[in-house]
Amino acid sequence: MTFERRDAARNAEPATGPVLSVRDLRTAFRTRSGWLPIVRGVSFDIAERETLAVVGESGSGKSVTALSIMRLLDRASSRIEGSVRIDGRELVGLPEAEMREMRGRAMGMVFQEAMTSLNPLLTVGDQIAEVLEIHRLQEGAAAREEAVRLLERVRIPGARARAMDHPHALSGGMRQRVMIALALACRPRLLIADEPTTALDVTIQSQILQLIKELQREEGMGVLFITHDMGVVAEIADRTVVMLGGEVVESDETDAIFAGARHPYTRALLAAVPRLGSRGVGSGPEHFPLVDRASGELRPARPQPDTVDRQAEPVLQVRNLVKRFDLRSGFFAKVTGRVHAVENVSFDLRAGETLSLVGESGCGKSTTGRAVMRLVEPNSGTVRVAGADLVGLEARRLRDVRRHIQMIFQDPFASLNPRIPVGAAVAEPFLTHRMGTRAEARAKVADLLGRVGLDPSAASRFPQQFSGGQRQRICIARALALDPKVIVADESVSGLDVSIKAQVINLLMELQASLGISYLFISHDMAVVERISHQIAVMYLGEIVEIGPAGSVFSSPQHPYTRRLISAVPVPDPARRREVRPVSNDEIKSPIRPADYEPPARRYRQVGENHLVQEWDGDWIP
Amino acid sequence: MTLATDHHHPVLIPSDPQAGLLGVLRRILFGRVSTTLAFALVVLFVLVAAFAPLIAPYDPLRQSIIQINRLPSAANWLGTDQFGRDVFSRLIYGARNSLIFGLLSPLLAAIFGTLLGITAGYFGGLADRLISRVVDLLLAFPELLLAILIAAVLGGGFWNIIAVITVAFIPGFARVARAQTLAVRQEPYVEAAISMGVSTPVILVRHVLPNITAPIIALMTLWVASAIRLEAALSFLGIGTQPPNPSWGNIIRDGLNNLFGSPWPIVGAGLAITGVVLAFNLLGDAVRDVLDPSTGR
Amino acid sequence: MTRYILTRLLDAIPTVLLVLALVFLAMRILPGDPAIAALGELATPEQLASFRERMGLNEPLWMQFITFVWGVLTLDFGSSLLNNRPVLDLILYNLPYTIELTVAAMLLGTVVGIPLGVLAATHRDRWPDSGVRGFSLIGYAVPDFYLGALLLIAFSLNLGWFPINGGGEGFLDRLHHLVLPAVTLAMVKAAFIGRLTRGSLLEVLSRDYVRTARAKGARENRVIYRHGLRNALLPIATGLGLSTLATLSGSVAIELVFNRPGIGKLLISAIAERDYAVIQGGVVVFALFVVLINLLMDLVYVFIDPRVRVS
Amino acid sequence: QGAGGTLRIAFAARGLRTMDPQTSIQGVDNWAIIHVHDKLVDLSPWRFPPEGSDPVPRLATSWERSADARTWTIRLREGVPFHKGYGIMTSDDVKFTFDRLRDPVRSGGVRPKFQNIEDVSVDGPAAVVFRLKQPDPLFLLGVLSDYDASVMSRRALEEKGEKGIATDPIGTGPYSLETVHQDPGQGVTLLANPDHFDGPPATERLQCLYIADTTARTLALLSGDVHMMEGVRSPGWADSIRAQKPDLVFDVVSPGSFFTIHPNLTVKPFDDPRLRQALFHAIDRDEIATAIAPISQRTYGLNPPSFPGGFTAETIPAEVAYRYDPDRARQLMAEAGVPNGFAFRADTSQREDYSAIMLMIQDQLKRVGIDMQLNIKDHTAFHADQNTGTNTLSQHSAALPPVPTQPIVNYLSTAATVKSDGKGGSNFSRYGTAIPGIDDMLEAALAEPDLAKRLDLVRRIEAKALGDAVILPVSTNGFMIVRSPAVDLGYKVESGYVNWPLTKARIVA
Ligand SMILES: Nc1ncnc2c1ncn2[C@@H]1O[C@H](COP(=O)(O)OP(=O)(O)OP(=O)(O)O)[C@@H](O)[C@H]1O
Ligand SMILES: Nc1ncnc2c1ncn2[C@@H]1O[C@H](COP(=O)(O)OP(=O)(O)OP(=O)(O)O)[C@@H](O)[C@H]1O
Ligand SMILES: [Mg+2]
Ligand SMILES: [Mg+2]
Ligand code: NI
Repeated sequence: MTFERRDAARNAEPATGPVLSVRDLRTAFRTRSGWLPIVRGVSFDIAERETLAVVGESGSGKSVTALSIMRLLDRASSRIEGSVRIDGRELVGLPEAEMREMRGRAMGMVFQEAMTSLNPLLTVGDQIAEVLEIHRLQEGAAAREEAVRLLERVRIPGARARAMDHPHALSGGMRQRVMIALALACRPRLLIADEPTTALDVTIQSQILQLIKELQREEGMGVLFITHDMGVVAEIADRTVVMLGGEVVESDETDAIFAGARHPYTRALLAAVPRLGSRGVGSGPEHFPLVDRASGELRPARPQPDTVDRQAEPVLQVRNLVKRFDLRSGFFAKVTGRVHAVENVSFDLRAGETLSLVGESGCGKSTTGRAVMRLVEPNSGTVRVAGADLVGLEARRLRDVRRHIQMIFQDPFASLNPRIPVGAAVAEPFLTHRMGTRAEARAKVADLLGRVGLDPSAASRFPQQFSGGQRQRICIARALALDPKVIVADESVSGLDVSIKAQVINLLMELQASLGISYLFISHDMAVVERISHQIAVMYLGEIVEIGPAGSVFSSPQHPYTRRLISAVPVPDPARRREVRPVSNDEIKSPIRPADYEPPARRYRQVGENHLVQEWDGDWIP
Repeated sequence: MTLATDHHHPVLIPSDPQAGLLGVLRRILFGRVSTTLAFALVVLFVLVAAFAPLIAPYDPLRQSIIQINRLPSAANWLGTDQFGRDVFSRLIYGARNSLIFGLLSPLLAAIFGTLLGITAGYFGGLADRLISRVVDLLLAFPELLLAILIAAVLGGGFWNIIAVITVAFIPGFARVARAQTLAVRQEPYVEAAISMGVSTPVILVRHVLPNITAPIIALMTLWVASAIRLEAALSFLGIGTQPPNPSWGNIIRDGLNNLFGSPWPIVGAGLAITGVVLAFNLLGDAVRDVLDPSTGR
Repeated sequence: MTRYILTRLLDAIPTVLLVLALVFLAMRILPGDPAIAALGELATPEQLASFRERMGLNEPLWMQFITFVWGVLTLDFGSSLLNNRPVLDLILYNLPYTIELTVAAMLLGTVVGIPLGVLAATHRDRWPDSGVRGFSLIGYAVPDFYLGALLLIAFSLNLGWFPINGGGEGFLDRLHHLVLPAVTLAMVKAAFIGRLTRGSLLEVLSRDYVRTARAKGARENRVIYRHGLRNALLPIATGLGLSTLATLSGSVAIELVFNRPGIGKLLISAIAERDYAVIQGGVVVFALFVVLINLLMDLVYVFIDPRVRVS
Repeated sequence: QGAGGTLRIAFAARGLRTMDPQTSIQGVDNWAIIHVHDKLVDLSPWRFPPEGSDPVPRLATSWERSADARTWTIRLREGVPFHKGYGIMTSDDVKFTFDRLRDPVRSGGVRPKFQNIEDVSVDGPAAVVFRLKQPDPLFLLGVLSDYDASVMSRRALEEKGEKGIATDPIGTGPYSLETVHQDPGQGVTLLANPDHFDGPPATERLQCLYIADTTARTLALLSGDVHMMEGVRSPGWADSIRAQKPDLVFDVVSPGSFFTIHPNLTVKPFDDPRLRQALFHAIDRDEIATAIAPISQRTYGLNPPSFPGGFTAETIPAEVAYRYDPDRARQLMAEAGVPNGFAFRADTSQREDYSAIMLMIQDQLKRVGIDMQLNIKDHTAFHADQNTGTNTLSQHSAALPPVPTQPIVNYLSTAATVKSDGKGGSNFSRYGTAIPGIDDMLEAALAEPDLAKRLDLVRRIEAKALGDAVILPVSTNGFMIVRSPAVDLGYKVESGYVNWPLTKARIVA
């Protein structure tokens, strides 16, 4: 019934022309020093049933383009010029009242931050019903009923009950579905999705992408999809627009772009995409190929020599590591539950080896890393570094042993004290452990900075004067200052733009080759893990469900969870776009258990050389 | 995958690193015309207070029984009070008391509060529970009420009231310092320092303290105005600065009692308090906007 | 929900006890002798001794404390050391005046302040905003006792519109007496609440979900009230709680200026006269107020914020 | 016949303390007390009777004294009813009243005044006989005419109890108590007693309000909210308020309270008599009296000039007159080895009369290089501390009856020396302990029945104490009531106690 109703606002012309036509869109912001152009002449069309991907690095103007189309920018401080037509109707210069009619009705938008884009005080049902009421399609109870239907459409289980929930009661994936339901409520001609999956886990991302594809097929709308992930592009887009610095640098059929991108930036993007399965059993880590930004030449990846010392004792030996966080509540702060963040984790790391921990958000990767460093106190287990068990070591000895194991964090902005010059920061560990005089420290700093590819003159500058990639290099230099045997790298490159990320990963591998360092590499980025790892450990709810050589885990994953994880990773194969794969709507489970919970005893099965798989129970449908 | 989004750290990050501290100062002071004016007013008051003996035409305590309750004249710009003391001179010296108050109490409170807050935030455990409990309790009391109660115990008088207001302000600083310490403690650079084996005192001094000072300073500037107002209120209630020493609060109190003798003390002191509190508020806002954008606008 | 309320109530008990202990101890180390205060300078040593005996001032400290806490529990605060009136009577008489002043000032301040804040936030950086900001800055800076005195001189003394002394008897008379003091406090409140509303609303209006509301095609009014102000109410409610307590303490000076009965005036007089029993009673009342209003704020929070309800 | 209406009068206090005349410690409460009760004799409205003449009979109708002035027989007015049906006043009530006054457990700070009474006996229902320990020629005026000698009802006291009487007193006076208001500021309302022997008062109701805050009280008068108010004893106040409303009437009694200062003879700097004298010469008492005019008047000796035996400007011996003489002060300091002055700390009270006078003294001392660092305390705290002898320069302000020996007993006798446990008296300078005092001379004066001789002894005592520079009488601070011209008091107030009857007062316009 209502779904079939169409109206003039979005159907002025027969559906022959493009749904959205953007011509020479120019957006500028008012700043203290005058108008600052952000979007500089962008043009593209989207036809009915077509998906257009807009890709580009952070700050390239993707979101501003989308907001300009919706005219959601603050009117006092922005200026939009050019032409934006929906079904032929010009939006630039349209009176605000008419523009309001268009928003939500002719075009819906899904934002990146599903967490914050819903009003926390209203139930999700009400928020969806509100769009219908605003556009006077449905009122009152009928609108609420329609909202439930829409929630069902976006595959929310138990939609009727969920409609009465407030956003905070929903998981990130669910919220993003609600946003989509909201955007589609009035059956718009155009859906704008601004990085709708960036904040989500791969498995959830995959679910959302499939959902958008399905809905688009059912509704026949045009989709403007903003992303910076070429895997996602391959998965979803018919055509692709690449933006750089507010301009379109490349625009073509997605297939064509993947077949032969012309712009160097596009190539760099493509080079950073995982090619799961391409890595054979027994093959070692490989450098990222680098793209020269000027010439667009793809410099072939350097091979990584075999660095692993298979003879010696492991440099890091973790056995039965357990970390649980107590949840307290009530007047006497009684323990009412526990987060089983790390449960019975064991692994070995040999000299010159990289072991990657992968898994979904909250599965305990970081906690494992921090427990290994004893930044959190493990409940039980042993962590042997350089022959000493870190667990239970008294403070003075601990400080000595920590020399052998260092950490690099995700956020290079936060990892450096903004008030300390980088030279001093790098020298701090060296001086703390009295490894030499100040002069020696200076020499060491110069050496280290050189190693990570920075000019030694950088030492006197402050962290804020460096780019993100440079800062991460500084952090690496600092970690190296103590000549550690092991470096724990927790999402160390996740915060970096693609091309920079490739450089830093390559640097890590070079350092491994030259210094024989071992990495405990924590990441959810499959492309990176695929490149850098010797071994992979897959974590799920605090436990390692599968561990083995990278090649063999990627090529023949055994545990159902590992399979699900790998299949959810978007790969750069535009051919996959057309297939709509069945995806389960499962949410990520929570590691919170009642206070008296005892984890079941787990058994591991050997499936290949050093490749172990946890035996799974009936919950998992293989 | 997440790309670097704008991470928000409540720490002093000069927009133009080259400019450093000076740049920050410039941004605070010349960000808005009103702030610049407020700053000028504050400077004026500080100068007046500092050079009170040079500026004031008379000794503020000097009485002249034959000249009581005079109207403003060329000799006494704001007339005289019931003891024949020069109102203008008293206002000038009152600025001294009010400003010493306004600056000293928040400063002392900031020092003690920060110590408490860092202890609670960094070490956690029993100390944290104890400190947080007391701080929460004290925070529940409005400063004025707390000050009245403490003043009842200590008795009035200038230094006692400084102690009173300091105590009344400590919880606020302790809370902010604790929250900031908790946040900074989670910062990777602190964890990095720990994992590098840097000792706790060094971490506190080198990594924690400098990174929590900005919100503390911001809070401090905002509370200068409150301290001046509180002192005035306490003096008005008779438990603040004791006569014959002039403070704007007790000038108003005495002035009200002698309202029909001469209205000039209350007019002058009222305007002075309002002006200086206004100026410090404006300045405090500007400092906070620049140093600590995280705590609201 | 009920559990939550119960927990909060339980939580308030140690707070109250701590406050009582502090109050009690504070009173014991006050300088000045209550016996002399009560009997006068010419009282003989025997009289003083018998007075101390009668009032239990000679008991050991812990004994006095237990008596005190027991008294509070049974609402028996003892009698004024000076005129023998039961402290509870004094409190019950004065309390309504303080409450009516606080409530009137808060109502007036809120009714004026919130619209001002909304006006400012929705006209950011334009003249209504500047006007409201100017008003709140000045309102923030003028001491309330000063403002009160000016209003009193202008409207009561010179124009004769309002009474000068006391709290009034009977509804209309009380209302008449209430106007000026309430307006005085409300001006300061309105400044605070206006500023708070402006800030919170601006903050909320910059949130993503407000952008979502606009993306739905909602009118500006709907955006501001349904999505903006409703969410801004959370910080505003906290602010109002704090502000109520501040008004309560502000009423101390105002009660003196307007010579109104009230807990504040009772307390200040008692402090000046070292009337232990009354000081204790007054402080306990203020402390209970503090606990009560904080509790109330928590409950309001639960009421308006679904996120708190579950945890 | 009473014309109705309510006469409202506002006092500087925070609230009523008690209506029991014998335990009253707050002076302004006595305003209500004297209207509810009658005394045996009273002043003629409103001045102390000239030396040697008698006060006006009230509940007494006539009296006789023995030659040695130790036995006083007083005949009572008959058929005078107590309020609210408490029966007719008899000699039994009078005896009961004075017995209670001398009972150390029950009566308050007024007891010392009645210590001289040996016993009281009834002589039939209409006469009482007072027997005194020492002769007292001024017994009627000095002991019987003040508020504390108000006659109370034995029955009422026995029925209501000590506490009950404090807020529901029963007397025979021109007004009876109607309401003690809940709001302490509203004070008490009294209702005219139609059966009073003197005829009913001119105004139906009398309300005594308590408004401690000076501003509020002043505004109350200016706005017409109250008809009369207690004046403020600070400089310039009277002039400024007169400027506001020129037709206001100022009723002032002198002498009011005697303000004295007492250097502590046992500690530096005042253990040196030259420095005490320097101090005295540096204080300009005329200036102080002028500043607080019209309330304040100069005193020269312990007894004010208007009192029997009081020194006047003319009669004060020149060597103990301590004329304001900064040069002499400097010279004395030079002799004592401190030519550039000295410094000391002194506590004073927040109360206006204390703080105003001490602030002026502080300023005067500064002119000769004496730095008096004042520590202004809450009034109660000030007394509590001073009574333990901690003050270097103690101050005292008290209203005393025209009994010339009284200030000497209070301030100069060794028996009254201040003690560190707070249980001593008001001899703050420790005269008699630190240096030989006047105890023998006082003994002689108290035993002297002849008034003229007694006065002569008193003057000699004062001259000696002044010569030793142990006490400086500064001024008397009269009690002032400011009255709206709309109130006709019915007589003119001149001198006497710090309260006076308003029975003839009426609101005229
Ligand atoms: N309201 C605004 N005022 C001024 N500058 C703005 C405003 N909004 C965005 N910008 C600037 O415009 C540029 C483009 O921002 P935009 O959000 O479109 O980038 P993006 O391509 O979406 O990046 P990301 O991938 O990080 O989301 C950025 O440099 C940003 O700082
Ligand atoms: N200090 C803590 N107190 C309580 N719970 C915690 C604490 N730190 C982590 N957790 C919980 O432990 C679980 C594992 O967290 P962890 O940070 O190790 O996950 P992760 O795998 O690193 O996730 P992500 O990919 O999001 O970084 C989560 O449920 C988290 O909420
Ligand atoms: Mg974006
Ligand atoms: Mg993590
Ligand atoms: Ni006194």
